[in-house]
Amino acid sequence: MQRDFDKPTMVKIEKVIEETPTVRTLVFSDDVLSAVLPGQFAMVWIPGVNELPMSVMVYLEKGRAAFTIRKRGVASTSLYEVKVGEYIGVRGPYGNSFAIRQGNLLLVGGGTGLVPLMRLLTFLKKNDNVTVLIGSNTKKEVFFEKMANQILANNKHQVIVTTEDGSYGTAGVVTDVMEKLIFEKKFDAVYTCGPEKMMYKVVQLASSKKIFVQASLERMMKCGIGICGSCCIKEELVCHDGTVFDGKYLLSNKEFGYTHRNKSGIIENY
Amino acid sequence: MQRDFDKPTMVKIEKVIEETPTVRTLVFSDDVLSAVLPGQFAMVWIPGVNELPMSVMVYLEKGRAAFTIRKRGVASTSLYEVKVGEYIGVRGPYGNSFAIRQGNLLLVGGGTGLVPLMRLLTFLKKNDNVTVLIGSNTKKEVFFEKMANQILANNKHQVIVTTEDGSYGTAGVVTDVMEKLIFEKKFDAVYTCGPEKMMYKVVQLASSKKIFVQASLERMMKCGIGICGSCCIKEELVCHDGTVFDGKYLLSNKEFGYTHRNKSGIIENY
Amino acid sequence: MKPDIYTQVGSIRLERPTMLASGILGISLDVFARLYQAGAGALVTKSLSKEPWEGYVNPTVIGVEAGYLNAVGLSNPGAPYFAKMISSNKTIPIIVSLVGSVEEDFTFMIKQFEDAKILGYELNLSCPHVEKVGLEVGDDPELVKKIVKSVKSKSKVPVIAKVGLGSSDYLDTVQAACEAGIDAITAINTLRAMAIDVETARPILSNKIGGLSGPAIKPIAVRCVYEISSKFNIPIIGCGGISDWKDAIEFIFAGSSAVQIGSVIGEKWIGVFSEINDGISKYMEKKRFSKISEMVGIAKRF
Amino acid sequence: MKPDIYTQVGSIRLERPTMLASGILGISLDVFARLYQAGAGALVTKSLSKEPWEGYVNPTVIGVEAGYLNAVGLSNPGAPYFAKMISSNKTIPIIVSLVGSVEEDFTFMIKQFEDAKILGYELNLSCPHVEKVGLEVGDDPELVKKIVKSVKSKSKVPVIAKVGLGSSDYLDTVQAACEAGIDAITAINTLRAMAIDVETARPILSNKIGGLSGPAIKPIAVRCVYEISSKFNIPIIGCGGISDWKDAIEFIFAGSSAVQIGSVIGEKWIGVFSEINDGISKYMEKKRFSKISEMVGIAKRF
Ligand SMILES: Cc1cc2nc3c(=O)[nH]c(=O)nc-3n(C[C@H](O)[C@H](O)[C@H](O)COP(=O)(O)OP(=O)(O)OC[C@H]3O[C@@H](n4cnc5c(N)ncnc54)[C@H](O)[C@@H]3O)c2cc1C
Ligand SMILES: Cc1cc2nc3c(=O)[nH]c(=O)nc-3n(C[C@H](O)[C@H](O)[C@H](O)COP(=O)(O)OP(=O)(O)OC[C@H]3O[C@@H](n4cnc5c(N)ncnc54)[C@H](O)[C@@H]3O)c2cc1C
Ligand SMILES: Cc1cc2nc3c(=O)[nH]c(=O)nc-3n(C[C@H](O)[C@H](O)[C@H](O)COP(=O)(O)O)c2cc1C
Ligand SMILES: Cc1cc2nc3c(=O)[nH]c(=O)nc-3n(C[C@H](O)[C@H](O)[C@H](O)COP(=O)(O)O)c2cc1C
Ligand code: FES
Ligand code: FES
Repeated sequence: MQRDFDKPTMVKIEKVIEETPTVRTLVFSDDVLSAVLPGQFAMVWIPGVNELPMSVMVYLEKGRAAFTIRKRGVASTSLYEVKVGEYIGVRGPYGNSFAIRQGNLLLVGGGTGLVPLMRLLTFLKKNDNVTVLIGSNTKKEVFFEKMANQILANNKHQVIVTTEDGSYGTAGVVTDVMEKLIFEKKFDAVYTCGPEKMMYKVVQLASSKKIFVQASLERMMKCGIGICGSCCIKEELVCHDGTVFDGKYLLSNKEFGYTHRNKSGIIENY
Repeated sequence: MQRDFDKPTMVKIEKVIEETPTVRTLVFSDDVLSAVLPGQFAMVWIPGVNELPMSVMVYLEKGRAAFTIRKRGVASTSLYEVKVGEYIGVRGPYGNSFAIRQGNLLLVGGGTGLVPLMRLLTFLKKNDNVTVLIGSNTKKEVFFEKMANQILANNKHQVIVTTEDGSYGTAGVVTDVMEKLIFEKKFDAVYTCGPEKMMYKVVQLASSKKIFVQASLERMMKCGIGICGSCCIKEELVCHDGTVFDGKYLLSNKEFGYTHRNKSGIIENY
Repeated sequence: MKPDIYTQVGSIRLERPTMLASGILGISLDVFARLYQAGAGALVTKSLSKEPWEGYVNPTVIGVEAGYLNAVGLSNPGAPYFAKMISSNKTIPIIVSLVGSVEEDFTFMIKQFEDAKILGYELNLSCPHVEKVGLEVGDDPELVKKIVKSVKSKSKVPVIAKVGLGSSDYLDTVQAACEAGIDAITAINTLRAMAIDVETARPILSNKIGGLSGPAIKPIAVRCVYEISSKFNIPIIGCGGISDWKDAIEFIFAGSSAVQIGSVIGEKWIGVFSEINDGISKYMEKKRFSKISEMVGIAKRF
Repeated sequence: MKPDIYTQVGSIRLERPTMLASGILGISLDVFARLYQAGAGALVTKSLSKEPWEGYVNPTVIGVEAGYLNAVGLSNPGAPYFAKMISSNKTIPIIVSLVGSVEEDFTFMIKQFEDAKILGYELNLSCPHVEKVGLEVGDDPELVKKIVKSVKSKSKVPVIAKVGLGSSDYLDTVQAACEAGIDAITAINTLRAMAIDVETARPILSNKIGGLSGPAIKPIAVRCVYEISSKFNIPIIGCGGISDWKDAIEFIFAGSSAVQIGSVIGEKWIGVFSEINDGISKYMEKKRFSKISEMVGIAKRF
């Protein structure tokens, strides 16, 4: 059956993984989404509820893909609560992807921002030396540490977890650890995804050391296709020109780190 | 540029060949129509006038095709009068094609019915022994004799012209010559196109000798696509199931040789 | 057990939910027999008029993106000729499509079919490209009411009204037909449209304006079926751009009890009837529906 | 000499005939600047209302065959906010699209733009999926007349009315707008349509019914432009399914002085503006047209 790219294709949830008390991963079979590039996202329809943009999570089995959802408002909570055997609709993938560099690589992720980074890990070369920084509030909310180690099993690598309350790993915020790291060691590229304030800091830090850095952004998405305009950040459309942007560009974009548009298109502060 | 199959593609007439005082060949460039199968036709739009089904004529140059038109009513006369540099629209090709057999082959054509037969000649194998029977009223109206000889230059072959008034070639009707020929020699296949009464006779003759025979039919064509129904002959749609039918089938079809439908769908006698 | 895909359009029972749409291959009893064999549940004839019509000069049908544009001009051999042609019919479920301007046209035509074995009539109130008939009738609810009343009083078989989008609210046409006692509604006909050749600046169809059919109009047709079925309690036959079993199911969910198949035949040929029937049957099995009627209109509950 | 592709829509002069259609990427001045750079001759804003609107819950836009279905619900930041946002504009040819239910809505909004540098207004009389505005206004010619008269009396810049196919005759809307002194007509908006998911039987758009855009509607839009230009002496902006320069020429031949580009951006991205402009320019050169105006409506002479 031919797939209509921009129309939801229904997929059945085959497995639900509890990552933390507020985060779950839903696994399903889909050839198209199992093969997306790191940074690409899908529009996910929760029938009768809403449709949300979601980074496509890796699932390490051919033909399968996943979404990792943190429950927040009504829509994400409904998606979080989807059971095995139930259907959701997916369309896409949309957006561009991280530019894959080689050498000493640093990935800095917070919360579900780790999702595109996990996929990025599967694209790295054997010789890359990879450092993954995982930021979390508290021990209970740490996830993907094991997965990162698993994907990187054959690489020289390091997975560092930070918790703000110090209940696990290094105490503090992820950007403090990053600051130290880039002072100690030369990195060839930094990739980040997570809360925009965090990404802003990551981009600033990396740029101050002249390290190539890319961030994957979130904005209000309605179409995902590049026609409705709701996802704009200055002159860029995040769903089409992004979600991944070079740090160099982002620092020139006065909205990055500060403001985003709400559903009606009004600019609000972060 | 992608071509919309069922929408007229405009082609410029590059050359006009006078075949007889009432028959002209219009040559144009078109990759699609230059490569059709023998028996296939196009719908030809004469802007502002009409659109007519026309067998696609060979033109022995890569990328070029032609139509050979006898002027009859308003529409065909307008097409006949198209000048070099003018545009006509073509859509298609439509329909099936002759089944190509090998051995001793007999082609029987009358008038512009020779068009699909000329293309058929270009599909024959080197070892085929080919006899072409060309029927005409009178010397002035004979055409394609030279072309047939030219295409068959490397084959064992024979081009026989008959004229009803005896002004050229063998005097008489083409089916009389055929009757003699199939009595004298064993043929492996007979192909025919021309006036339906003639084809009916050809099919009968060939069938009486149990020779494989196919005829290419004409019916009122509006869409060419297989949706309007105007080209039906009993349960068959000539634009889709034909134009080429096996003689065996045709003899079981009570309309063949006797009746056809007019523009409103009323059955009329030939 | 394989689900049975029979369906009931009001009092008309069809073995299979896929009907042939009017004007598609529909002028010969032999072709009808072949299409019935191929899986069509009923055959709607080309729209017939009192007298034979030649229709428009070619081009009458051309392809456009995701569909066809046609202005055949309702060419047809006329009701009397056609009635004679199908007089030998015994087994084929034929629905006769009629087109006319005034009550008398229809009265005359129905008389022709008095002894014919037919399933019903479909009144074409929606041809978008012939003057004084079709949409020009459909756009006038009072005239629709008159015609439907008159036809209903004369016909021994069920009468369906085929509606389309004209220059008035098609729901008023549906309402008029319902008030006059119509048995079912077919929705929709083609939509007024045109194509102009860029090389010559000429409208391509000889009639200039024609009707758009095919996948392009499907979402519009689904919407109409949904609207009619939301507002009226009348059996509906969905039509417009149906290309596969999923499309057919979509129309059924929107509120159709049966569907008509037209343009897709140009792309997939007549095997499409059994392809769609089989698809519906497999879907019903998977989803544990035992009858088509269980699926009709269920999109409305959301 | 390369032909100049400027065009004149009534008193509005555009350097290039390709405009951005309303609602397409149209909420930010920065994006407008980028699209202007990319070749758009004018930028029509997202339709603005008096107050900010969130629009409908997602799904609000989905793909269908040869097009999109959308029910964004006219989400917009509101006229006052938007007017402030574009107050710094000096060079970008912006046309402000407005949507409302009564005269006062428009009066209020026009007041906001009194000091803004804009080319004109486009009144959205044709949004098919929001109650009480759009088509519900367009379907009421008397109301259209009132609104247009009032807007015309207050506006210092030209006013365009955007029409679509609703439940009344759109030509009556055009006539009402013309009588009230409108400067130009944009035709057409999206067409009411819907899609139902086969797996869940649910309408996919949260609003259930939305508007169909893209190549699917092109032949219908061309027909409307042709009809309007045949009946009225009013400049027309063609819109609906334009994907390449040939489509643009087709609309110009039908009677448009300029065209609006929408859905195709989802497929070809914003390079499509210069692609179409270049195509038109090359075509004019080949056919020896020296001005767009020489081509406007020439299909009507056949
Ligand atoms: C490209 C992209 C990838 C994403 N990937 C993930 C992921 O992998 N896992 C995950 O849990 N979340 C992801 N999100 C966030 C997710 O789409 C939702 O924003 C989030 O789940 C909150 O939704 P809600 O409606 O439940 O929250 P609410 O509490 O209702 O809304 C909170 C905020 O969420 C944001 N939001 C709501 N709807 C949208 C929308 N349609 N588009 C963008 N932002 C919206 C708005 O900022 C809103 O103010 C991603 C977002 C984007 C843009
Ligand atoms: C498959 C096919 C291939 C053909 N190939 C050729 C060819 O190579 N050269 C050639 O000169 N002619 C060909 N014809 C015949 C041609 O299409 C016209 O029928 C013929 O030129 C007379 O057209 P007219 O309208 O000028 O004649 P008119 O005098 O107006 O009509 C005479 C008769 O032509 C037939 N006719 C008219 N229009 C059509 C139509 N749309 N479809 C079918 N028949 C029609 C009808 O029987 C009509 O009664 C072919 C026809 C078919 C069906
Ligand atoms: C070539 C052609 C001829 C048609 N003739 C008729 C007709 O005579 N009467 C009628 O009611 N509808 C006629 N229609 C409309 C179809 O019955 C159908 O309503 C329309 O094509 C939409 O369905 P589709 O998209 O499946 O083709 C015709 C359509 C086509 C394409
Ligand atoms: C996502 C989307 C949003 C739209 N929003 C508006 C709008 O706010 N106002 C309006 O007049 N038209 C709106 N339209 C209609 C377009 O301006 C245009 O008329 C229609 O899409 C047909 O053109 P197209 O086929 O080139 O897209 C919208 C269309 C789409 C696809
Ligand atoms: S989400 Fe619509 S343009 Fe990006
Ligand atoms: S010409 Fe229309 S079906 Fe054959």
